[in-house]
Amino acid sequence: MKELIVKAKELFELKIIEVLLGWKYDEIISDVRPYLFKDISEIDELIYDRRSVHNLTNYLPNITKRYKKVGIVLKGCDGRSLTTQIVEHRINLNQIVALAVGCEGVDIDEKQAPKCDDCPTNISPIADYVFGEKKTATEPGYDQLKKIEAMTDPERWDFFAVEFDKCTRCYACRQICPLCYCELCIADQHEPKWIEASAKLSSNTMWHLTRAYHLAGRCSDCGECDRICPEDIPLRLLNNAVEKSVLEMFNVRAGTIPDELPPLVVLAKEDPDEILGGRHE
Amino acid sequence: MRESQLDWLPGYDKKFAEVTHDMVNDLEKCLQCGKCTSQCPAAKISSYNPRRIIRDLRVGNIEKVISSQELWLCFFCGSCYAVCPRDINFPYAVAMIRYAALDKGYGWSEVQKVKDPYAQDYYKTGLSVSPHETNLGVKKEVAKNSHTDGRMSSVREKMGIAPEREVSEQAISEIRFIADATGMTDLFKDIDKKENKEKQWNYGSPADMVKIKRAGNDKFEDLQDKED
Amino acid sequence: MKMNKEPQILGILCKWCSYTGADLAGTSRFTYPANVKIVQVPCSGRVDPVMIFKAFVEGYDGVMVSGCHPGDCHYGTGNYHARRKLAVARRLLNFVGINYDRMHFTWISAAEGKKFADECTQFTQQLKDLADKPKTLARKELAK
Amino acid sequence: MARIGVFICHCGINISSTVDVEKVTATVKELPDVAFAMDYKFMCSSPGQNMIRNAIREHELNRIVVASCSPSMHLPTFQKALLNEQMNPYLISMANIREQCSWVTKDREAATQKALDLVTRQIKRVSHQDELFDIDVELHKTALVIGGGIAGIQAALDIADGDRKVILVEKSPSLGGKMAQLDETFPTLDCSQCILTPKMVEVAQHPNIRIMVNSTIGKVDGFVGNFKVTINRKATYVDEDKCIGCGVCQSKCPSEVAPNEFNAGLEKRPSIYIPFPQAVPAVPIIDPENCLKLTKGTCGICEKVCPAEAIRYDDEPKEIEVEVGAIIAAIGYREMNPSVYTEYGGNRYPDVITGLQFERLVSSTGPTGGELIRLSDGKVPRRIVFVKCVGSRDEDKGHTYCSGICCMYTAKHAMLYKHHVPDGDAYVCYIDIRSPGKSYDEFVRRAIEEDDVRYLRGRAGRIMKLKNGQYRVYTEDTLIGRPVAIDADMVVLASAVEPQGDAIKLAQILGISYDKDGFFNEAHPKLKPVETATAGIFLAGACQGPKDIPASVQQGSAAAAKVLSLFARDTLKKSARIAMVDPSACTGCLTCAYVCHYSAIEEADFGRRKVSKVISGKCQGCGACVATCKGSAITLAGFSDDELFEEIVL
Amino acid sequence: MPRQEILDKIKVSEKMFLFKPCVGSNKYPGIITSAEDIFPKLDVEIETSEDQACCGGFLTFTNVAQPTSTMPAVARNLALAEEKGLDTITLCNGCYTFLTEFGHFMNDRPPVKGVVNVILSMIGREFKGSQSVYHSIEILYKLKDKIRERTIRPLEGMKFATHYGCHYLFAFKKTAIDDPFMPSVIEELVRDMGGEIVEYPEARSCCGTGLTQVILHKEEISLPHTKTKLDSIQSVKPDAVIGVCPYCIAQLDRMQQKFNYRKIGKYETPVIHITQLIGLALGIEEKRLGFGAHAISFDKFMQKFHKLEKARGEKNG
Repeated sequence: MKELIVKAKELFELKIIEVLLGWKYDEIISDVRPYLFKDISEIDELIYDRRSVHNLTNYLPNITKRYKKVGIVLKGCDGRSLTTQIVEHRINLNQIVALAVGCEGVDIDEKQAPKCDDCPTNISPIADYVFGEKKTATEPGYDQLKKIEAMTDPERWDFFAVEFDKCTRCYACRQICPLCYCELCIADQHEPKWIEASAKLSSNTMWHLTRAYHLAGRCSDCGECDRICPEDIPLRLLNNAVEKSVLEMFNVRAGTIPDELPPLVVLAKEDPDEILGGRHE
Repeated sequence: MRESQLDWLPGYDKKFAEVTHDMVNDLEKCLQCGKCTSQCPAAKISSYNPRRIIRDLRVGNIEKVISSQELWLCFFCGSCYAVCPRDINFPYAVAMIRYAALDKGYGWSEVQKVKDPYAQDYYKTGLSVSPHETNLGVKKEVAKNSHTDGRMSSVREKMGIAPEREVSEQAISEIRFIADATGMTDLFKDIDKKENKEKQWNYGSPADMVKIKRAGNDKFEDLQDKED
Repeated sequence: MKMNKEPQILGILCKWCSYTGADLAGTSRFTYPANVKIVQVPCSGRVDPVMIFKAFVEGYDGVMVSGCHPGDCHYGTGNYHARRKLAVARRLLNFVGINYDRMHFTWISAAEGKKFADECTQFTQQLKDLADKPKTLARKELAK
Repeated sequence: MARIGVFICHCGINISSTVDVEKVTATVKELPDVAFAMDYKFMCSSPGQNMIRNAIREHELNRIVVASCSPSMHLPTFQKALLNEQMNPYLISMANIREQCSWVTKDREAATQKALDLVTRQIKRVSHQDELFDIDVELHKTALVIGGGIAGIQAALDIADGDRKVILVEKSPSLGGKMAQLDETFPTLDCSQCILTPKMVEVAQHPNIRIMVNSTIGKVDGFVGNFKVTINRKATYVDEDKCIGCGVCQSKCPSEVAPNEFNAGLEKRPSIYIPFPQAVPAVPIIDPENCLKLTKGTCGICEKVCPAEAIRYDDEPKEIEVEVGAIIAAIGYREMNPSVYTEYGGNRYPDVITGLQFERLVSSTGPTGGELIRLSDGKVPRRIVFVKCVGSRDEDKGHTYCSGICCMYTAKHAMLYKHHVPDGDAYVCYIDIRSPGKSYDEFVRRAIEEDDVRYLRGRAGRIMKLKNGQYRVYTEDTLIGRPVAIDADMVVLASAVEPQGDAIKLAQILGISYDKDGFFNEAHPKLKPVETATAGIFLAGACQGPKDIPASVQQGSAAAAKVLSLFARDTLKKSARIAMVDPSACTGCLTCAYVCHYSAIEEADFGRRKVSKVISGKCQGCGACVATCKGSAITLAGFSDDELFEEIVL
Repeated sequence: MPRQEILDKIKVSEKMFLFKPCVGSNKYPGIITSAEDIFPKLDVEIETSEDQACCGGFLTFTNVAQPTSTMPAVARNLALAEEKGLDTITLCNGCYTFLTEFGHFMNDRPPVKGVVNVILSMIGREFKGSQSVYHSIEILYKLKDKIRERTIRPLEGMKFATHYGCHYLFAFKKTAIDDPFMPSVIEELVRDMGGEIVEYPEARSCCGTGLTQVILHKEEISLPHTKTKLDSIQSVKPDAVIGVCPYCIAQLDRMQQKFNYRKIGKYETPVIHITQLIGLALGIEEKRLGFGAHAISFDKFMQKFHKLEKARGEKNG
């Protein structure tokens, strides 16, 4: 990532960016972590490699409030969530200088993250500078997903009942997600109480269904929720299930095309009625 | 012939589905506008009348239709279908109704007429037109010098091709198998034996047929298909 | 296995077409099972899938949503938006084990009273056939 | 704290026959917040309403639940009762235990259970209902009438006489529409022009009417009372202010190539032309496709000969913005082109013409000056056949509907023919004679009895061109059941009435619905024949369905009346059931704006944040935005999450 | 007017299966031979099969056999072309009608198809319904440019009347390439070959065969019809009538002879199949045209043709 650092320095020198959002190695946790580079002197510590798993765009809204020009190192999936955030007026594109890296996949505890097998674009759709090669997009495999889909309804429900039951409602998934940004989350509402606060199966189910549905056509499958979940609930399964149906029905992969509206707010008169009646086993 | 409402089937409106073997089920769409009849070649010169046949089916007067002489006058030219504003495929219906008529014992005489020229040949040679078919009703000599006296072989030889078009043994055996398996053969056998109810001129009288024929050309009268 | 009690159905109907259609079913005295509870919304576009999730969590056996036929929406385009939302929701629900047959999304115009009655009857039957399939979430929870 | 009064109606025996009303009443009495409950035979009757009013007073009720018929039936009735007690009319909720319970359930047990359930839901719901106040909207008291045919003219005149301003937009160069092309009108046979032209002049001179010919509708924004309309006026290359309508230009124009639209294409017209002598306004227009000056840059004669120097070759299309309070669509119909009917020659036989062409052929202002002759050889047709239902009642090649007017105008044509050629034969091939209307059938009978027109019941199947120049029409006399062939000199096809080519485009611009054929949909086939589902937009004439002149005029006046009653008020009451945004909960993602059909959501500032804001005047209350907002920042008054939640949870 | 959208669907492959009509083989062999010759000249290789029999649908509409019996027979014929993986060209309206109608019927109704295939399997064949069936006129019209270029014996000075026959255009009003009432494909082809078209009133009426009426009710309805038609043709004096259906040709041709013999008027208009005419124009061996088989002789016709040809030759030196 030599040229990345060179370019970053250049941007600082030319005052094109005030800060750069990237990764650096942290002795204390002895791992790579997100870091906001405020000064050209720090740049040499900038790291991008298979350990840079975090989705940095989650921090952008706040940073863009404080700084006018923000540089950010983007992987493909991060870039996708950025495009959605821009469409939803979370971030002003003019404030962003996107340094897109040709992602070769990232590791979660020494193994390639499962999300990388379903990756549609290893380069961010929004990119001012590109480092590395663009890989040709592959059709998502959704291996685990297909396993679940193969089950019968009762089996599927039993599977998820167990998983949902584990949830402690710590909302880590919500905090880590760059697209979960409601001022007042529906789960925290009192009137009406769609989702009860207590961690019991029914309310947990409400929470996870709602969460997955709210990400429909928006989730960039950065897999952070899945990674962060302390109870190891397979949240990506839900996200992918929705992602897959959106892909099949509306032929949309969230965030891959800049300025494209999220599919659920698109006016689509020509949709076939089958999507309401057809079966997709 | 006066119709008494008693002849009409109860719950008539869908009964025609039976006689059309449920294959032509849109007769109820008929507007009775008469566009079919207006330019029907058969209707032009006979008492055949598609519209009235549909009407009778619609009111459940089915016996009248299948016992009628006219049922056997259709040309299958499809022009009624071509002009029909309701897109009713009437020729198809007629074909089906004819089967219904045969089931009831009407019209075997008609089938007997076509059996020999077509069915037999098909069964024997796999072709439904015989190479020896002559232009009936034309004197031998006349036919001779125009090769319409059934000596097709000579023509074919002149053209430098095989004297007769042969369908392979294999094929013929296959055809016979199908015929046997599906009961075609048996039907061929007893077509002649079929009891044969007398058909009626239900939409006009033989008399006005003759009238029409005269209008066409009275010479048709003595135009019999026999060589003399 | 027969279901001992009638399945509970939540019917969410748009005010202009389907609710009026349901009224017509009444005025023309088409009977249908009594277990359909109707909620009126101004437009099928108002239906938030969260309502449907809630309904299942609450223990309904089936949810039925109906609006004006595509093109006839009183508000122009509401039912097109509804169609996309519901399509995603039903596939998600099916994915976590709530069978497609527990959801019935349809278009019923103000003139289709018969259709409404028929669909209710047929949907109820459909749910009875599903009886051996897992009950809705709440029941599952009680079972634990 | 809510004090709810529950009123349960027997509806005679309609409800009580299957629902145990007393039981329901007894049960709901026990429910929390229920301060009072009663049942009565006819809640909607005035004693019933008085009971509600008394109860409100005696028990200080602040929420009302009425369990009776469908709210669409009697909600307004009960709301009045509340109003009479100075209570906000939105504090009531109705349980529909008739249409959706007692009438559809046989089993008394189940029905009672269901009724109880329905009432309970409404009781839970009603305590979440808040006072709502209808919104007042200003309105522009100017009407826009689209289409200058007889329906549009009538509507415009009636509104203008009611002292309201009218903008009358017409696509073609002159008012008049189809009626101007007709010769005589059924059933009175009075000359069409003679009764139409005075009306056209009246429109032209009316101080309240602004005529905009050669113009179409480009864009319509806004809502009832406040429409913003963009009118596209195409370039006419003639300055209407200067033109004196002398017509020299058209007499001198050398290029006569384009078919004369007014004469139904029977002859050619110059490239600069006044469509017809009585045209209003009597200003010519240049047809840019064929004008030599505009195509090749040559000629330019009209400019030289024009005494008023009114020719403007550099004329440009204009866009005019107007603000109106109501819109009347009256764009009329067009005659179907019978070219698909190849069995009738598919337009390839010169003497097989359409009804409208026949009108021009017999009209004194027509190409032959009213002399009825064959266009092929100028001979007078000795025998003529009129073929009805060409394109009507024909799902195969034409339209499924009946065009309505053909039966009458064909009878009229046959009469006119007999008046021109008293010793000729006129045949009419028909399927049914449809002549409902004052002295219509008498008219048809007159054609048959007095003028001896021969009616054959049967649709013509084919027209064959004979070598002697005649046309053999094959048909069937279905009444005797024999096919018939008629050798005729001329055949007139009663071509179907079909929607204008641009009807659907206009419907989409106006945001009104249209049927499968392209005719505009009325709001209710019987009770709202001139309204559309969109408030403030009305229909008149054949654009809503095939119509004859009297019906079009009636509908024109009806629409005008609707507009005038709308304009009688100074402000419009708008239902309070609209969406509103809670800015503190709004993240400003503006996805709600994407789904809003009425673009009623705009961006607004809230502290340092940008949030969305509902324009209350525009919002129609569909709630699409509410369902889209993930943070539940938008509430739809009357259908808020709380209210629906209470109805959903068991 | 030909319908573009339907023309586009028709695809001419370099190899196609020629379906021999019975009437063609046994009454007018010239139709088949000329077809066999012209298609190669137009870069369409032709394959035929000894195993191909009568299309079979015919028996159905004469009610001699139940559809249940003829359905497999039709399927068998279709299977022949399928085994070769070829699309079929038919020379006869009848074959075209029955093959397409029954083909569609079976494709639309899998159960029927299933039963049929059970029977076919016993003779080791299978009907998939994968290949399409075209009428020769459709293919020829698609090849009309080539026909124009490769015409070596133009038909200049020859006058023709056309007869499309019912079973092609009427029965397929939605799917045929041309309008049922005002067709022009043959006309265009003939004009391309330099010929002249004469129009006659009865052009679109039936030849009178009426499928079986010529046998069932010959003198009541069949012959009067043929006579009206022939009279109408006679009145415009064409050199020949062009047909696309051997069955119509048989009727129009042989009935003239019969009328002449029976002294019902005097008719001498030869009737020619479009393939024979194109064969003539493309200059295939005259004997292969098989005019000998026609009841109304082509001698006059050919004399005139040769004379005009000679004249042209001299003019061009």
